[in-house]
Amino acid sequence: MPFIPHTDQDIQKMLDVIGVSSIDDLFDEIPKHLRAKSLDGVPEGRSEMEMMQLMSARAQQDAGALCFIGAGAYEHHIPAAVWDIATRGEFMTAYTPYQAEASQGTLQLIYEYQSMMCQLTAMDVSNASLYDGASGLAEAVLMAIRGNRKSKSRKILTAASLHPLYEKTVKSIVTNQDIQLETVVCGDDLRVSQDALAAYEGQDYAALVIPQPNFYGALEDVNALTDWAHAQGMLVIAVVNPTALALISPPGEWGAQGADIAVGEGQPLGLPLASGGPYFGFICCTSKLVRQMPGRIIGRTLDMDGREGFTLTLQAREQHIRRSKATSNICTNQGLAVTAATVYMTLLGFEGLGRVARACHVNAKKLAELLASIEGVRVLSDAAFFHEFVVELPEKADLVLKRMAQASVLGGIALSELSGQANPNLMLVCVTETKTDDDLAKYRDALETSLASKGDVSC
Amino acid sequence: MPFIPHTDQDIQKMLDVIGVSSIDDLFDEIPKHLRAKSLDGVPEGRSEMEMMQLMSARAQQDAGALCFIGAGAYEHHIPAAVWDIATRGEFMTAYTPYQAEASQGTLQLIYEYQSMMCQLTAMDVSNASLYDGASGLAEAVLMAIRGNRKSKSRKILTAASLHPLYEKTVKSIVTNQDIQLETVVCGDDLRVSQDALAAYEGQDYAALVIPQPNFYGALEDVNALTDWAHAQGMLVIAVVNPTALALISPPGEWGAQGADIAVGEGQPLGLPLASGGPYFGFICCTSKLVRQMPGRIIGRTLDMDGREGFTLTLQAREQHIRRSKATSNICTNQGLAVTAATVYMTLLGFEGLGRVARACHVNAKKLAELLASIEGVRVLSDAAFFHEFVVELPEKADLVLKRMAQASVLGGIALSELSGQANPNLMLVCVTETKTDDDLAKYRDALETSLASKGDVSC
Amino acid sequence: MLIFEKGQPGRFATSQAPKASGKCDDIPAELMRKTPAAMPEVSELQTVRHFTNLSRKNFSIDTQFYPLGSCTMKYNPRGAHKAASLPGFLARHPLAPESHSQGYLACVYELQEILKDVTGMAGVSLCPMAGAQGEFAGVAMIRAYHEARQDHARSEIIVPEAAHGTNPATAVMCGYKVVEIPVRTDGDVDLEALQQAAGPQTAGIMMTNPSTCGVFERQIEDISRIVHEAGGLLYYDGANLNAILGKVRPGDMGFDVLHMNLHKTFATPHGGGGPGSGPVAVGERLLPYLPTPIVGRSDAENGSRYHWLDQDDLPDSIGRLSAFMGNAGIILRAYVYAILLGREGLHRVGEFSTLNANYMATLMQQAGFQLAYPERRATHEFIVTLNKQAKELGVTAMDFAKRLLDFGYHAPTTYFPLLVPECFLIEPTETESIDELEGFVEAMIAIQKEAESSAELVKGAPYSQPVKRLDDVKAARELDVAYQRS
Amino acid sequence: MLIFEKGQPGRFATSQAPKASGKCDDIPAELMRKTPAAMPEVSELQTVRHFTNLSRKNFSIDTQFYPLGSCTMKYNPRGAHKAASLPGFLARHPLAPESHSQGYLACVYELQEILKDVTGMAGVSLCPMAGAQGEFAGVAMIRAYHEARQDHARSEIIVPEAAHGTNPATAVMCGYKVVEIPVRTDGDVDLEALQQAAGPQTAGIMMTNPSTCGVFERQIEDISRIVHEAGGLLYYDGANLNAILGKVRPGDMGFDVLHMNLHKTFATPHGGGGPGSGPVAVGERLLPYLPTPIVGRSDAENGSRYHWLDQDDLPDSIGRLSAFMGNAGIILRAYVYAILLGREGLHRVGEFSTLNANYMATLMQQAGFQLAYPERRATHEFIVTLNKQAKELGVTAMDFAKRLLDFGYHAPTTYFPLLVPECFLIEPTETESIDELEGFVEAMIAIQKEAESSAELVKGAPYSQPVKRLDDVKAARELDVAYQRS
Ligand SMILES: Cc1ncc(COP(=O)(O)O)c(C=O)c1O
Ligand SMILES: Cc1ncc(COP(=O)(O)O)c(C=O)c1O
Repeated sequence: MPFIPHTDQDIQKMLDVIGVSSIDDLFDEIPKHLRAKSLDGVPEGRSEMEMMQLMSARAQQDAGALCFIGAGAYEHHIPAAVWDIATRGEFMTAYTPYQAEASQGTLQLIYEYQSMMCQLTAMDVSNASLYDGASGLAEAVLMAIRGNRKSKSRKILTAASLHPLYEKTVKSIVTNQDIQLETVVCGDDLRVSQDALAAYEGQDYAALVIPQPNFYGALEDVNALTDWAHAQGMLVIAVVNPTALALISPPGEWGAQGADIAVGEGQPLGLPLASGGPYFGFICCTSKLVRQMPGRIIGRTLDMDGREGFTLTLQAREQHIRRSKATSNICTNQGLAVTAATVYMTLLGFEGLGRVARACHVNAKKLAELLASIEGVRVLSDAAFFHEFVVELPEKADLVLKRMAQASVLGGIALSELSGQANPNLMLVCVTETKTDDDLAKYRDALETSLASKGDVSC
Repeated sequence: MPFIPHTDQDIQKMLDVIGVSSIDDLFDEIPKHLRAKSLDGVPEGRSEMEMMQLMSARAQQDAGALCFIGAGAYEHHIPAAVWDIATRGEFMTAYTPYQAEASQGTLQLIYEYQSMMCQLTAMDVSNASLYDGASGLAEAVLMAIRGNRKSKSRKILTAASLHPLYEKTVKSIVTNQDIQLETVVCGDDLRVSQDALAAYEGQDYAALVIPQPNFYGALEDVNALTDWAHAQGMLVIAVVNPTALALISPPGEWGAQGADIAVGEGQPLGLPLASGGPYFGFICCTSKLVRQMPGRIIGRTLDMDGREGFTLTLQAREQHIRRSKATSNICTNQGLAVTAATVYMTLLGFEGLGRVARACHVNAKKLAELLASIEGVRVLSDAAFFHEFVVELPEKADLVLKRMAQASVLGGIALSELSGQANPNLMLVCVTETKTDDDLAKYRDALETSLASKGDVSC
Repeated sequence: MLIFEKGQPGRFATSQAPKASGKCDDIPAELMRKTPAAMPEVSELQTVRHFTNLSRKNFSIDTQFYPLGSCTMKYNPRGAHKAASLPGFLARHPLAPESHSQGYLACVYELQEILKDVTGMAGVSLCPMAGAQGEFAGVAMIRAYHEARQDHARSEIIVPEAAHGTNPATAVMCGYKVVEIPVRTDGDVDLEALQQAAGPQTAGIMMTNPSTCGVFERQIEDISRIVHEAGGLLYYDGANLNAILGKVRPGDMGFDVLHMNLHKTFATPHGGGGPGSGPVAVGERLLPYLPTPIVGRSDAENGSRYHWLDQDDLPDSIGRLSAFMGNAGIILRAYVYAILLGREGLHRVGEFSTLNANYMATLMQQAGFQLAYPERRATHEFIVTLNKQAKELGVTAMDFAKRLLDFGYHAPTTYFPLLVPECFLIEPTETESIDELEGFVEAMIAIQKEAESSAELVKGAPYSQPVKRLDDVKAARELDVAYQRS
Repeated sequence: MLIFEKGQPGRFATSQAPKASGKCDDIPAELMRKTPAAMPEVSELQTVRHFTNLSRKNFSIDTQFYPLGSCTMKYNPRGAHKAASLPGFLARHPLAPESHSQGYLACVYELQEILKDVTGMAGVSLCPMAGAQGEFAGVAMIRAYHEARQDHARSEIIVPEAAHGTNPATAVMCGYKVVEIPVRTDGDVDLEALQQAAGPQTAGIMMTNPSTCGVFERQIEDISRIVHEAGGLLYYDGANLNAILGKVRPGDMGFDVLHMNLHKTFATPHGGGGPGSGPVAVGERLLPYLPTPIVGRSDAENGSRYHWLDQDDLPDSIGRLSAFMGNAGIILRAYVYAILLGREGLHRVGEFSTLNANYMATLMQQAGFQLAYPERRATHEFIVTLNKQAKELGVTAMDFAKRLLDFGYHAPTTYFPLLVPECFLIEPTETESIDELEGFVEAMIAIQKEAESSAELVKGAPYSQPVKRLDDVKAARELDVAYQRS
């Protein structure tokens, strides 16, 4: 019996001790007519070998393309040591560190993670993780609503340059609590329009959400936006890419006072693309807001002998203690992903992260230039961008991308598919440090060929 | 500097303490003119990312074919747990357990390994491993020469059905000590010919080497051979496949007294094909011969408090103690491979190993039948075989195999390439439990197609 | 020592970063970072050594029996991890085109089907990223259902007092008021209280069955009737599904919606706190509201093709719960687990987890420990109360828990559910052998003897861990949650 | 507890074996196994837990500073392991056709070229599976060389007394007599003794340089001259190549043949005792004798192709040393290591391993410890003698070694080389940081203090390990080398 160690003798001995004659007797409190029939929808069991044969074939089906899609998930080099360590049984098969003394490994690691995230964002406090960047933003919104003492508003202002899937996620989550999101439109430079913003002057919103870099890869003028929001009595929620923070200004240093909450997707810090997860959402805030923080927080303390140790702290915010009055319902978080990210950040250090960020930026600029040289192709990058940029094609982006995919180049995403973008010819392209000059040349060729061979593709 | 942690300050501090002004000063005892120039033959350093890109491309080049080659290295399912555990840093990055108290993990594991090998072979003693099966056989031959009290001969008799690469390896190693190998030819059933054997009756040889299954996959009549050899005053060296031992008679039970030494290739016990290594040679013997054993042996003992523990024992056989009088020069062995094999054997147990062995056998018989149904193809399997068999083709085997390889089926090896086999139309085919009925059908098709499309191939 | 306290300025694992590359002077200066972050400055070896040694300070399933009640700490097959880590799966971008996603989508689709069958429900969405998010999705669907019917008066969710904290917290996140109802001394819900609580204001009830009391709620059909008659829906918290997998299906018990904890029942590793995966399954009524995306299949002549179903296909969906599609890697692991066990193996999960729990419960009772529900069958877990020991010897459940660590066992869940004083919620799971179960009971007996003869010994435990008992009060009062470089 | 003592009859990890399959009754009964082997009978979880916990009883580079002299216990880059474990490499059969081997062969070929350059030799064979087998191959080539010239009188190999045990053992395996020559108190070989030992009976000399005394043999050119003039060849034991990598090349020092320990100098993990890889490199004279197979390259218009060179191509080869081609996986790891470091990185290996050793030696000396060769530069390792402590305090090198374990450091190599009494051979390697080096010296100072004030404490060590000092005599006398089921 796979994974069940019981021999016939074991079973007999156990039944004898319990005093029943069969395992079925143990279910005698369950009404007979409720008992399940056989599970016909489930296939027959497989050996590990058979399973691996199937899964290898499946994995192979999806493999082999060169990927220039970004849009919230980024391909970076992941040092081999990262997952070698994270998948050690002691990290991977432990659970939430409820018994602190027997979980100092996980606890110290999370404390170190929190410290690193505070450093990277220049904020005071980090929690131990949320599910992902998008749901993390929803938690940040709820925090802001609870935490803004100056405002009673249940409204939040967001930039239209926020990732559309983040916006959707936040809406699914917070509208149940009658919270509304309103959107400030973008200008031609694909950034928040100062004019549009002016229209909200003097209105009551709990917070302004500022993405940096924004969904289009462009860098918002975060200092001005932050100061503006603070002047209006809004809190500032920064949505940031952690890799970029080694290069660009961290939320804690935006404007005169810094952002109040910083959230984002942790995936770029050592997590594989892996079809979208597990990733993790990070969330940091000012000390003022710590009691509004959702999820676990680890604190440093002393043991009975005065030795340093780590433990869950401020648990009175959490559901297992406060139940209906908790700051969030989150329980299981993304622990192992955080473990990997902590090893990743440690290996790279600030210098290494900076090199990664700079290499991404330089590579992205290179490709943008290459593409701009193709006739009919326009790079819409008036503002500075980080490692993603928008390209206007002479025909529908989704068709072009399909043709490129057939040549094993995943060239980006068609903006019209993800966001409400009306122009179907726009696509969003991402380049990271993983791409060589050959790869960039291959992209250019694939695009050129694709544009040349107009006509639909079936698939 | 990759893997070198020194910062400029570190270096300066260290030089100051040592009292030199540069690192180069530390090499001042080396004659100046001997100093190396720059290493032009070595490429420039790469980052881990660049290295992985290169290596992935290289690995990909060799991947994807369905493999029916055996001949001493066998594809088996390797449970995921095996290498997950073996590659834990504590196993992988430790060395020979010279400090027993700080190496109880490795030591107990080897003791358990030794116990398992003794069980599997039905012998008394096992060492901690030799390099591989072939070099292991050379050590067994040296043991037999030293250990046979009844014979002063420096000659060894081997079956012609011994793996030709084993024979070559043994020769390269033992002829330096003026030891000679003589070969008993095989009959038409690809097994040791009883007639040929009779010719050696009454002659003085230190030992008879018996492979089981033999190179052609066939099962030798090991009981008769063992009794014959013992009657001649020869020791018996069994060369066995460990997987097969879950099904067929173990060396310790051959004939009336059992073999004296059992050696073999440990690869089938959880080690990947991996271009030929690291594998490991196992060697077991009767208690009588223990002091002739080469390599490390772990013993169980007690500590100062009477607690059970494990330590290197009988070290007076080894080079680091006995130097020129050691039983062998072996020092570093194949520790990690043994670690993996120990986990593998533990997972499968005797029942699981037996299932693997039976599945191999049943699959091999299936393919043999399928192939026999092709016109012009003859399966030369008069005697029972384990999971390998010899096929006679209507044309040269190497050409047929090349054509099959182009269809991504590695159909076996041409016997003429490996052994002195005169008949160029023979090939050796192996089937293990990893092959599905689809795979077998694919083999048959590839062979049929290959035979149909006569004509040479370039490559 | 913290990783920040090791190392030297300027040190890092140079192999891991690109060589210093081109300029970034096109970015306006005021947007650039000015102060470097004080990150660790160590070598690759120091990193590996630090975190390897940290890991060695953990208890885990791979190293110890870990009978944490309500958490299903069972063996996590290494094969599942290996399969989910195949390069083809790891490299797939979440927004990759369907042409480059058929392998992954096939797995997702098939897991959806398996979970439908296992739960007896009509539809499944794998989006939620943990149990609590599954609860959120489930209750949000209940809300969407009532709203779609213009049934706006329903403002309450009923929750038995034994419920996990996520249940009331979730109800609030969905904008509901929580009404707690008591549990009787036999572990079943107080039906009268339920009857009184249920009414036109009731949106639904959230239940775990078997409950966190470790017993099967025998009145489930009555409960279903009462709540449904009041116009509410039944939410099944599937955290305890392991107990009944293949034996009873939530759909057959009358539940309208449920979540599963794949990281529990489907054996994916808990990772020191996560990630998990909390798929939701629904009956016909709630089908339109499932969170997106979901995977659909279209069968054509040249084989099946899989595709995403998104908001466009499910316009009434409660929407997205994450940027992409939940914890994909955990979904793959659960799929692998399901196909390894197969229909015959899934049946046995419920059976043997129940056998193990009942065996342990019997042994504990025979050894003189007080079961919270002695007249009931244990399910996959059971509760022991150490109230007597606390009162008479001054040795609490906490003390027993800490002392167990010295015996090499992780402590069971302590002080939950809240209604049983000084309790241990013990869940052995089906993957533990009789040897481990007996070893644990022997340790408990030994600690009981210690408690009787030298209570201080037990109260001072643990002694064998990297630290002794920690000062939680200090941790909360003098908050130190991030290292400050001095 | 042994794995054999866990479990129950009939238990095994069922997922890992095929389902019980067809009959095998075509095999004659007398060849079938009759008595089952008493193998472990445990579940997959029990297996994982048992061996995970066993591993935790080990010291290792990944967990501790491990300054084992002559063993080069440096960081083993995880990336090398990952690259060598790519499925395409793991699945390749050693006898796969060249059409399906170009990726692997390219790596082998390039490593051959790199090693040639690094050693200054004319040819390389990667066949030998460890240092000792490399020595065997090297001396066998020396023998083949003399025999090919009909120079049959050469029957002796000269070995300095400081040599590693494998050197004399190897000479004997190649059919030679061993002649040991003394080492002077300054660590260099006694030239006069060498002059006397060398003659027409001399086949060659085996040397390590830097020697196992941790110093560079300054008279290497004289030695080369003497031995060559006598008609012998010079064998270089490359175990210490780490010390001079990129700084001096054995070929330039006059050596005719050498082996390298890839598991040391090229940073592949030591695996608890192995596997290793011991390639041999030779000068022009010995080229024809290299062990096979080797990889060759032919350059054509459509790119290079790689192919095996076997006995047919090298008819005078000493032949094969293994069934296939040595420890292929270790070769891949070494190749990866070499291309990660590159020409600029390989240079630094010798430099920084030397810097670290000299720094430690200086600190130790300043702390009052006695260096064996105080007037010499340390190379990548150095020797401390604790003879004074043994004589005056009764605390031996063994006691210091065991006590170091309690301080979290693996002991250096003890009692080797044999000519220095009570010695520690300390090799920090270049991958350790200054922090670790200083920590080790501090521990030694602390132990010295303990030895002075409470010798018994040190003599009773270790106290922190899974066992205390073990009874080696009992182990050898009452030999228990395999578990017997009772
Ligand atoms: C009964 C019960 N319900 C809900 C949950 C919440 O699940 P998760 O931790 O995956 O969010 C848990 C798990 O801790 C639980 O035990
Ligand atoms: C100086 C010296 N020579 C030779 C060897 C033998 O190498 P191996 O252990 O790889 O056989 C060693 C290693 O232990 C050594 O230190």
